[in-house]
Amino acid sequence: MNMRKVLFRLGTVAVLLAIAACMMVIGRGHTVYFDNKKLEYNGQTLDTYRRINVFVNGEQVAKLSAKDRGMATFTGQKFSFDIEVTKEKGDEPVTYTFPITVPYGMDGIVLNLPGMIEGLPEEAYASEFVPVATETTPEDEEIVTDEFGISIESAEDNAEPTPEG
Amino acid sequence: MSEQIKKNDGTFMDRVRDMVRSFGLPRMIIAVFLLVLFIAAPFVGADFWTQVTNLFNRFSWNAVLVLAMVPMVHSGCGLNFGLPLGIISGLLGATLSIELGFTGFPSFVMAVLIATPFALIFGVGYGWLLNKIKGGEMMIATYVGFSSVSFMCMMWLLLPYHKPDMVWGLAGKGLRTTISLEGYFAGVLSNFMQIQIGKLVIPTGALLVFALLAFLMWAFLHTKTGTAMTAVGSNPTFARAAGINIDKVRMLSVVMSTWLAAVGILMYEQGFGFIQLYMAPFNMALPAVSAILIGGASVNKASVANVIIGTILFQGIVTMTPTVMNSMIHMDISEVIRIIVSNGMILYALTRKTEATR
Amino acid sequence: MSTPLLELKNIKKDFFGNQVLTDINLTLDEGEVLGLVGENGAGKSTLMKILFGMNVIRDTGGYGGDIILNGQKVSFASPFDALAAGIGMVHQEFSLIPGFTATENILLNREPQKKSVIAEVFGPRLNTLDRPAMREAAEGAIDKMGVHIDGEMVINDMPVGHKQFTEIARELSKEQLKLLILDEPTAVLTEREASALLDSIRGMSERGIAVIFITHRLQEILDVCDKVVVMRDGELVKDVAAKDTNVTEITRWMVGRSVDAAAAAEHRAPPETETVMSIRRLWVDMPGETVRDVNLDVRRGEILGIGGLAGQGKLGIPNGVMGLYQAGGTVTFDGRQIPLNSPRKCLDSQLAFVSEDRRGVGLLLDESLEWNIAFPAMQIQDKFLKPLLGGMIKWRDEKAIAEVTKRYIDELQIRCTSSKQNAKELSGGNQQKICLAKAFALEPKFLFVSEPTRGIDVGAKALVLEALKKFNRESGVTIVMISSELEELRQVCDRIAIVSGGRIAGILPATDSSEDFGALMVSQVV
Amino acid sequence: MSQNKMKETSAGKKVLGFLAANSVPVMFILICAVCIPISGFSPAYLLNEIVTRMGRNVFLILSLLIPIMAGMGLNFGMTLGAMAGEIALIFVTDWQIWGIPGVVLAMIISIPFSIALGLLCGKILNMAKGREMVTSYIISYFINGVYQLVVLYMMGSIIPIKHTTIRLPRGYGIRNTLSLLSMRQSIDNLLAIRVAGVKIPMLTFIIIAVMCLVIVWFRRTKLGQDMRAVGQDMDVARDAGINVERTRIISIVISTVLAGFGMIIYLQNMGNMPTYSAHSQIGMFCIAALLVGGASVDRASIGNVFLGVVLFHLMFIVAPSAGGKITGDTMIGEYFRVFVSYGVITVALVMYETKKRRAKASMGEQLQAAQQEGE
Repeated sequence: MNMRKVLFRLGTVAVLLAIAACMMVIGRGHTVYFDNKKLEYNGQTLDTYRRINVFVNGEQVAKLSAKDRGMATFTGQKFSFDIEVTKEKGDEPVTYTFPITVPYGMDGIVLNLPGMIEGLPEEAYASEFVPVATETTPEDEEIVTDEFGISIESAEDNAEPTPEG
Repeated sequence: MSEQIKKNDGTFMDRVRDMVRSFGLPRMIIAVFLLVLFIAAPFVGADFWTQVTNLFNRFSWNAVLVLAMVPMVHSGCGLNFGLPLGIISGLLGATLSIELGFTGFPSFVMAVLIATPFALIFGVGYGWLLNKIKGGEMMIATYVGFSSVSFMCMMWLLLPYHKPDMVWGLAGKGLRTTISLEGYFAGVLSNFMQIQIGKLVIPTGALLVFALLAFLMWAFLHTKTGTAMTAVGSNPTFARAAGINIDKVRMLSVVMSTWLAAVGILMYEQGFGFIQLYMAPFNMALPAVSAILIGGASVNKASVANVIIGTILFQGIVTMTPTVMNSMIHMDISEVIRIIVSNGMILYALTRKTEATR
Repeated sequence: MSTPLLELKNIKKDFFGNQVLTDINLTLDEGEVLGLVGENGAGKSTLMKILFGMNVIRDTGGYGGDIILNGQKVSFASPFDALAAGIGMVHQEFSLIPGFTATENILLNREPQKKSVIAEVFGPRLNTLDRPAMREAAEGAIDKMGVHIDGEMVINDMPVGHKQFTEIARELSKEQLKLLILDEPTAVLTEREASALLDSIRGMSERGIAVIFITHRLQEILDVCDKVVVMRDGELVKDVAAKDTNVTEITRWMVGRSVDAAAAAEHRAPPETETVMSIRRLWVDMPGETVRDVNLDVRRGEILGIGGLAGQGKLGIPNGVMGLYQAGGTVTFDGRQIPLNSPRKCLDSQLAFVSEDRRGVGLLLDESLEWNIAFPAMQIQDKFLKPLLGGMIKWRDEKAIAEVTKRYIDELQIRCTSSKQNAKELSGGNQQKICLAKAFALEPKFLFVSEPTRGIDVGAKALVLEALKKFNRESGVTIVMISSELEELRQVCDRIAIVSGGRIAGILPATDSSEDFGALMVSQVV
Repeated sequence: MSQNKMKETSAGKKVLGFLAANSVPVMFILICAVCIPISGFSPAYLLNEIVTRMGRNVFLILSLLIPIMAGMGLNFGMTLGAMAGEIALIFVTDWQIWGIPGVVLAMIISIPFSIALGLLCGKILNMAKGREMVTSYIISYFINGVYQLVVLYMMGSIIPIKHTTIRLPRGYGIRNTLSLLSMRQSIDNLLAIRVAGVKIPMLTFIIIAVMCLVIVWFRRTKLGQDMRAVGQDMDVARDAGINVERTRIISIVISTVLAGFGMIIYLQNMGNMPTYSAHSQIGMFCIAALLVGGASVDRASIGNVFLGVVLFHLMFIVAPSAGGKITGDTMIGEYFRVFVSYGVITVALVMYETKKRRAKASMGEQLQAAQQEGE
């Protein structure tokens, strides 16, 4: 009986851990940046395209002119998107579908679309996105509150004020 | 001869052990911690005498607020978490005194005088309530304090104050959150007979006022009524059987506590130099409560000595940790230490079995 | 002959050297109903506590002798062991959850449950209760009892009697129950309920459940029991078949003592003085000691004893007069009426009271002896105070307090390290002496002393009684002494009033025979 | 005729009795009735707000029910659960787990923290029987200090925090506000439906409904029964063989875990987390809401929770605007609602204590009556 109980408990913990692990995989968020930029690879220079429309699940997420960067987010490791490429003005748009896999540890990935369209190897068109130091701080973002915290926090700060110099 | 010394040693050791026991472990730890801070201070570049001056100042601001705990603890009403009620009386006194145009030292005296009737009225109401809910005083006191503070928040806005020094410049009405006391009673006590020896500055006037109040409290506890108050706190049934009107004694203690809180906040403001309104009195009770507990008081026993020791220890930690700890580990964790120490001390007192049975 | 269900052999018990049970032997067969009678303090409760494995017994050093159940020697570590072995007990105080129904109470912590998957993980406490099965089990127990109560009724809404029956049903619902101890179950019942209970006891006996029935209503014992066991002073004095005896005889065994003559020997003639206090139509709401309609006259200079069984209201009288519990009626002292419910007014009229509740009412446990002794006199009569500033301030006069304390410490031989010692560090006897000193320091004209010898050792007892006597004789103070121990009252008092059922059942000179007192004690028991 | 009159008076008495027993909700209905027209908000707006706030707060308030059942009063220590939830959210944010998986993961991570804190709180409360409320109130302050120590000083220095975006510029400690944009309203938006312009977060309501069912079921379990028994009379329960201390601890642990979940649901709705103040007032407001719903210190039902959320938040929404319209200063209304929150808790505590004392004093009247009858 006791053994049974222990087993059941361990089972429950295992199930919870399994769910947690599962969540960690399927919920892992990544940001994909799409670049319509010039790419130099092995001495080869790829030019930008006039317009690239990026679709994820049939929804347009970016409309890129030359030298533009677009962005989409997704969760999980596998990600697939469609692009509609217009080489020059007046050309018929060509559609491609790209499935990509983002490494777990990578938060953001930059994809050079011209490189992808040309079918270059992965290390050529994909690179990790490194946030620049001057990123918007959370303080700048809109803060939604429940008005619950009404000036009471400031009271806490005031509880033991330091003499002003 | 040598035997005699030995004997003395023995009793001395016993006394130390007794002291430790009656002092309680947490208090010892805090005292030792403070001692270490003081010793460490010079090594990390903090000036010893500046530290001591700081401590003196802090002590003179806060000691009366801590003293306000004593009467209610004595009468068995527990720790006065409703201190903000008294503080509000003090704030009313201070603001009204300024509004009426008093300046300098008279403004302090007037503040005390004006605060007194408020403290009496609030104290009577508060005491009446606490007499109706014997046994649940502390929780209700807390919320009486909170309610009164938030009620007064509305009042500070609505009451017809006009003094330009105090109201919002644009609207011309509604008190500011912080009012400078420059020209009013900032430092009127601290600067009185101030002694300066090198870097050490002693706010003699303020200390003397505290000493006077502390003496009066000590004396009160030695009178017939004071004795009755202690007995009510120690065993209310005994006191009732001895013909004491418990409700009356408790009421008196609450009124005393409220008045002392009013005077206490005025002392604090004259040292600090500012009046803080609105939510400021909100958490003023907890530091005072933990200070007296650190000084060796329990939920139903407290003395003037507890007040003095407790205020020194508590304020010592408040002043010393930022300077010393910061230079030592380069982290400003003084605020966190203060929260943990003060609330931990209150928790310790609340969970003590011997003190829980009354 | 088959082995008896229960056999007690040479049961002995002392509380810190105070012998409360000596060599108790008794046997009980299956289905037998045993009536256990005796005065308060005779040792009945202690015996039952031993039998039921209560913690108090083990905490105070265990007991001597053997308990043999079904031919096997047992020793219960806790009441739960006793329950497992088939012994059930219904205590005087209700042990019921007020907001639960009778059914829930009957099956408290033994509820039938339905298995659920979640319970496999988080333990069996997450099984849901099987309400229909609970109802069935409770009804079974109620049927067994033979008295009908509503299983779905909440305890709070029940009349007292039904609460009692709920408790009994709870014991009966335990399958293994072989022996049921009923400690004064009829005390709270109406006459009809009581007779229903007696019927149910007979029913249990027919089912083979043995019953130990403790009561002060002797007729009930004769009605329902197979045998009667009488205890007195921790000894088993009589063990007879119920049919061979009668109420008078039992009463005599209960109170009769061989030392009768010696105790009454040094009595003076009761003083024939005028009435100093007269109590009319007094009621007192003291929990467990309700006073209903008491009329009593106390003569100047006498020592009046008030005796009676526990719970009959003798303690309520002084507590009510002195204003410690809510009371009504009139009390006249020295020709003036004393307002009730105001301790201060009583003390101002120079009445004083030594409470039976030493630790709760009598002492400031956390303060010094000096404070304890001087406090009431200081507060009431402004003694031990120094006027300062022309009487504006009444300063405590530590020197005078220390002096008076020293005097009483010597006079009453109080054992302490110093007069500054805290009251809680003293032994019971010395604490009692402090309480007396406190009252003496008031220099009262009239003194109530309630249970002055409860829980103190023999030496201190004699000293306390002697001190009271001396106080009465030398200062001419009228004393009313309340005690559960009749013999003690007879040693000290001039007259003794017996309280029964919250009323005065009669007042007799202390020299009257024990039997007469005994008869009064049980006359109106509720 | 006279009989008729008697009936009337008894009916009147009943109404009065009902009003007296539910004075707090009635008072709030009156406040709302006065303030709503003055505030000038449209019913659609109010309804929308109420539905949102219900989804946001109900789960948190439900966590208070179990300790009340176990006789431990209002669990001011639910703040501990809130802190556990916040710590879990910090980790999940740092690990970049988004959306519903992030919420679920945060809940799972919060469990061990909640259990540990709940055990601590329960143990301490067992040492302070009879003054549970004030003790749990101080515990919440105490643990708040520990929380600050961990989050402000240890996270990033001892506890690895990878992303600089959530760290303070100095390198350790978490920023004052943590953006939860990646999981903002992820539960609320899934299965959400719109009825007449009011967004109803179905999934949140389903979770709440399941929780209510769990509580109803819990009341019927052995453990629930034991808790009720312990809550009403500890000594009797102990005599019956119930492990009183353990039962009390379990009730606090359950409450803490639920509060952790509740806090996560609350914060995912808000979309950002004030790291050091999100929990500080949450206990007070939840308790106030519960009491407004007609609960008392020793009795609370699921109905009280819902009624309380509706009334309390109605007051909360309309008070600033109504106050502004009356006095010309919106701050008045804001202070007013804070005052009302504290006031309602004070009143509830006072009523509870006086009721406890009144119950003791009825016997004397009976005796007096008996004597008068005899005359």
